[in-house]
Amino acid sequence: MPVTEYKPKIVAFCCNWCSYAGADGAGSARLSYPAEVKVIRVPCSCRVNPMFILRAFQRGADGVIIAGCHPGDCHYTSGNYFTRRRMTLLFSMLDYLGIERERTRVEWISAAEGAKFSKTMNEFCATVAALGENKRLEDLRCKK
Amino acid sequence: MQEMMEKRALELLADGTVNRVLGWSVGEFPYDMTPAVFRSAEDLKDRFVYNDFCGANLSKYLIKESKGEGKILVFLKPCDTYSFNQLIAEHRIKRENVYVIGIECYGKADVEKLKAMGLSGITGIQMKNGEYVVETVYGNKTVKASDATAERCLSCKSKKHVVFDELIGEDGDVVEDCNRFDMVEKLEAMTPDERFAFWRGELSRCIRCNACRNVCPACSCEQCVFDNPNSGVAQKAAVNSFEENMFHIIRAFHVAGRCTDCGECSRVCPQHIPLHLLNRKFIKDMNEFYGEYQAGADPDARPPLGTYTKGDREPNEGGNK
Amino acid sequence: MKKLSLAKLYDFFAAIAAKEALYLPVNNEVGKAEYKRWSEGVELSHQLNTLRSAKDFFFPQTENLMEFKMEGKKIDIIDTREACDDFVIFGVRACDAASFDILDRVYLVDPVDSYYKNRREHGTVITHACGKPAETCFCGTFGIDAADPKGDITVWDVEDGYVFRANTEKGEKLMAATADLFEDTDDKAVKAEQDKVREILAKMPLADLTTEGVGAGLTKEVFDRPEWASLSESCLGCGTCTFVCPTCQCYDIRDFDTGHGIQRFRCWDSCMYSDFTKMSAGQPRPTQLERFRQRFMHKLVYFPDNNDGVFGCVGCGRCLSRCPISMNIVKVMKTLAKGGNK
Amino acid sequence: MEETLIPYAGIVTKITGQTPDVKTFRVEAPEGGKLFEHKPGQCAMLSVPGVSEAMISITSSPTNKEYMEFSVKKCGCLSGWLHGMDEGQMITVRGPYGRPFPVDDELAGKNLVFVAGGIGLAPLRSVINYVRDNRDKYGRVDIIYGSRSKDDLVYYDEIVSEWMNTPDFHVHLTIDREQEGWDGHVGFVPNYIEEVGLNPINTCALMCGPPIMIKFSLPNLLKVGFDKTQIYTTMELRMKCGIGKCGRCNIGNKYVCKDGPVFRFDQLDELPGEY
Repeated sequence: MPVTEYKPKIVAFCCNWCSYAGADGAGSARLSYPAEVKVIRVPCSCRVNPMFILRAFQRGADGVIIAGCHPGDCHYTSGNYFTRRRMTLLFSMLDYLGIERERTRVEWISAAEGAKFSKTMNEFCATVAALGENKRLEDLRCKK
Repeated sequence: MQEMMEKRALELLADGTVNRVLGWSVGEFPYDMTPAVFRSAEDLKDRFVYNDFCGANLSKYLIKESKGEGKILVFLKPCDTYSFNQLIAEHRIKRENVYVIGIECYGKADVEKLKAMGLSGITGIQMKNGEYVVETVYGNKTVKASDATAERCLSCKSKKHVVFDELIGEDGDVVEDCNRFDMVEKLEAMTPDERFAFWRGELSRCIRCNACRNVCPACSCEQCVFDNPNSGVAQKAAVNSFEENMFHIIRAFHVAGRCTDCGECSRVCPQHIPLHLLNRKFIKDMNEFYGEYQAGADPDARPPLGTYTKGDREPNEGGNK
Repeated sequence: MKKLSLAKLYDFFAAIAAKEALYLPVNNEVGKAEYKRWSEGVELSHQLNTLRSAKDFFFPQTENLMEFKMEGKKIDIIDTREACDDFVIFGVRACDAASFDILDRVYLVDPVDSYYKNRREHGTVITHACGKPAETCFCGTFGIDAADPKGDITVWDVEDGYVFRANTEKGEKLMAATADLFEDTDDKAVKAEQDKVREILAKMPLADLTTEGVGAGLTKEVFDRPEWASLSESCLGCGTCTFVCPTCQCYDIRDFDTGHGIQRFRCWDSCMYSDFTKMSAGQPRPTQLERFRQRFMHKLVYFPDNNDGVFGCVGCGRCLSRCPISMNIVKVMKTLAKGGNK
Repeated sequence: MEETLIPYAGIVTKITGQTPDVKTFRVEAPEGGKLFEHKPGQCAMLSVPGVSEAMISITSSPTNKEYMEFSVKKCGCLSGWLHGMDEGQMITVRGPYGRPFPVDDELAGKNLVFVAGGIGLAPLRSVINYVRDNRDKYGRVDIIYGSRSKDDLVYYDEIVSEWMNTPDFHVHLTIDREQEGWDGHVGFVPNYIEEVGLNPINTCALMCGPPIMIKFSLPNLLKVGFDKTQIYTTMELRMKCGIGKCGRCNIGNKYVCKDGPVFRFDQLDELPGEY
């Protein structure tokens, strides 16, 4: 019997002005990133409400990553600075509740950094794959 | 204390400074006082009470009451003044319609602690000289008042009134070594597995009654996201562990930077979930990451989540062990 | 009446648990009693009552009703009900046992709620007479005898053991199955225990609470009482009283999209919540006054109106100790009894 | 009877736009025919899983043996969804719920007056068509129906082509404000009641419409000689279970879903004024 490799489900919230273009850049440079990464485009990384992250986990995500502009480069001047504070607190809280902190991540990826996008996603996928399925923030109703 | 408060309230009602008084009214037992609005001298004389069991934070009622006709007198304990100030900062209370009398407080009593000592059938509690003589149908028992002090008061952060129009009793100081983060630190020192087990045990008891939210002075939204049918999270189910996690994480997050750590959430939880430990985690993190901040202390201060610096720490760095 | 020696209580639990699920009050991590499933090593709580009521067993906080599979314009309806296994609840107090009768009057009248009925039929209730009532107890007001609870089997603490009395066929059957653990006894020890408890109850602060001013046929009089305004004034509109209440039976029906279907579930709801009666067309109960009044009118007037005078409260006292602002049915009843002819 | 709260699936075979914000949905069982039988005035719980569930009155007459109809005004969650869907869509239906109009008892042999405003005609239409199909069992019929404008009159075509041509049927239409192309009566329903000249003897009135219309129509009906025991109305409250258990539609000792929605006005007087 062939052992099917465990593929984690990853949700990536990508800022429209940088990381989303970075994903494009990765594509045009023929740099691959795992198919398990589902990209959701947001107007700014600071659009990501903590509830989005929790709901992603509820709906079966094993890892959630937010990718935004480098601090100082926000299209809206300061959005990502607020993202940074919010996510710092949220991730710390998830950790405090005993939920693996490696499942959540924030990365700053500019439109020019296709390679970084690809590398980040590959690394994040590998990290989450090593953790296995999300069991601590799951909603059994959503499991098949 | 009660006499002084009642006397002053009667004076202010009589001279027209205020037309209502927000205080506590007598209960069935010595420990179950209900917050109440008194509109006449007769009513005050009839029902007004103040004792060690008057723990409720009255500031939340002012959101509604301060919008009423005329000025209202309110009695605030030191910790309540922080909530009041925070609500002022958020423009939820009309300051000019409230007359605040700060009342000194050396810690409130928690009847649950008396009951946990096995005291039942309580018919009276005589309070004097740091002792409670608890009269029950099963006999009387004398307990040290300090043994019945509410958990939240044992780590009181401040005996100072940050806002008042006048004081009854002494104003105190901010308590520097209040140890209020001890339990948070203890949890942080645990392994993730232990922390997970701890919170699962606690949060799984949640019955989603919304008492924590409704009593919280920081939860002053006109419509809560959890009541909004269009939010996608307006589920009332208490199942499957996810719903409770979601509710409590998001609630704590929504009040982060605005929570004054008054402890009402844990006081009212019918399931005795230590909800304040979630809020305190945020407070502790914000203190460590962004500098000391006490919500409500200064209504003009920028809340940590409403500002930033260019060199803030990165989310991936982690805080716990 | 049969007697079980102190030492044999856990043998009795084991004998039941060998055949069906047994639930009993157990002290939880914060030292409060809650119902848990018994297994070897689990200890019976000696507290007067559980934080949550026993209604969960028949009317759980959340339960799935059905599922839908949606495909294009097509809807498949899937009945997800499963056969309920027999179970036993041990240690139910007189008040909670009486609450089952009240729930029955809602859920077992035509049209019968099949979800509730299913569980009710499979559950055996063993009640435990109260030995040490609390000041918040007022079951006597509603004619409930804490010293002689109903249920399929009643158990009394006596000096050197427990006395059991089967009240129903279900109870007889259960006792017959464990007959070898019991010895015959008379009712002397029970009578003594009952006398003791009734004497204590008479001394309780709420012993003289009456239903004066409320009851069947008083809708108009009570509804229009001006006191509702001050009574409801400090109500926070949370659902604590309704959720800890053994007789509150309102529910909501909601859908949850699982990503692979729609689950329709019902969950407890509270008339204290602002969205309870909210419609797109309007809100008949716009302020907490109306919502607060509804809860007490329902328990003290409407319910008796429809149920031969039986009140929708059993005096368990949970709301007295759990309400965040200590407003409760006792304060309401006393206020309504005062100057009732206004 | 046991109730499981489990609905039937029905197919919406026809959607008719009545007014700019009211559509009528024809529902049939997947194998054809009606999902269940009902009596005039009864309601059913319509639902689209994942959207919402709502109590809607059955507007078709029980004498219609082929299908059921529901007229829905677009105002909330479910109604919005229904208005956006296409024919052929399945929805779920459970019922029938509530007490009907007493068409075979108290109303039998009587003259009937129907007073309706806006979408309030929907539950009455079931009775009206039942009366038309059992014409010999009832006397003179007066229908006073008003709406904001001509476009807001539901079932307008049916009223004109069928109701107006039924023997001894007297239809009085009115709209709130003058409108081009309208040569009928202009004015509010309550006032129109006084103008049309009703004879209360051996007559029952059935009324349904917005609360404000009911509020002002009742005194006018009383003024022209009706007694509260002759006037019926149907009520609306938020409902969830439909079987008098979930507690939502509780008013006084009544549950609107089970003991209503049809009430006689003298019965309403016994309930607290909370609707």
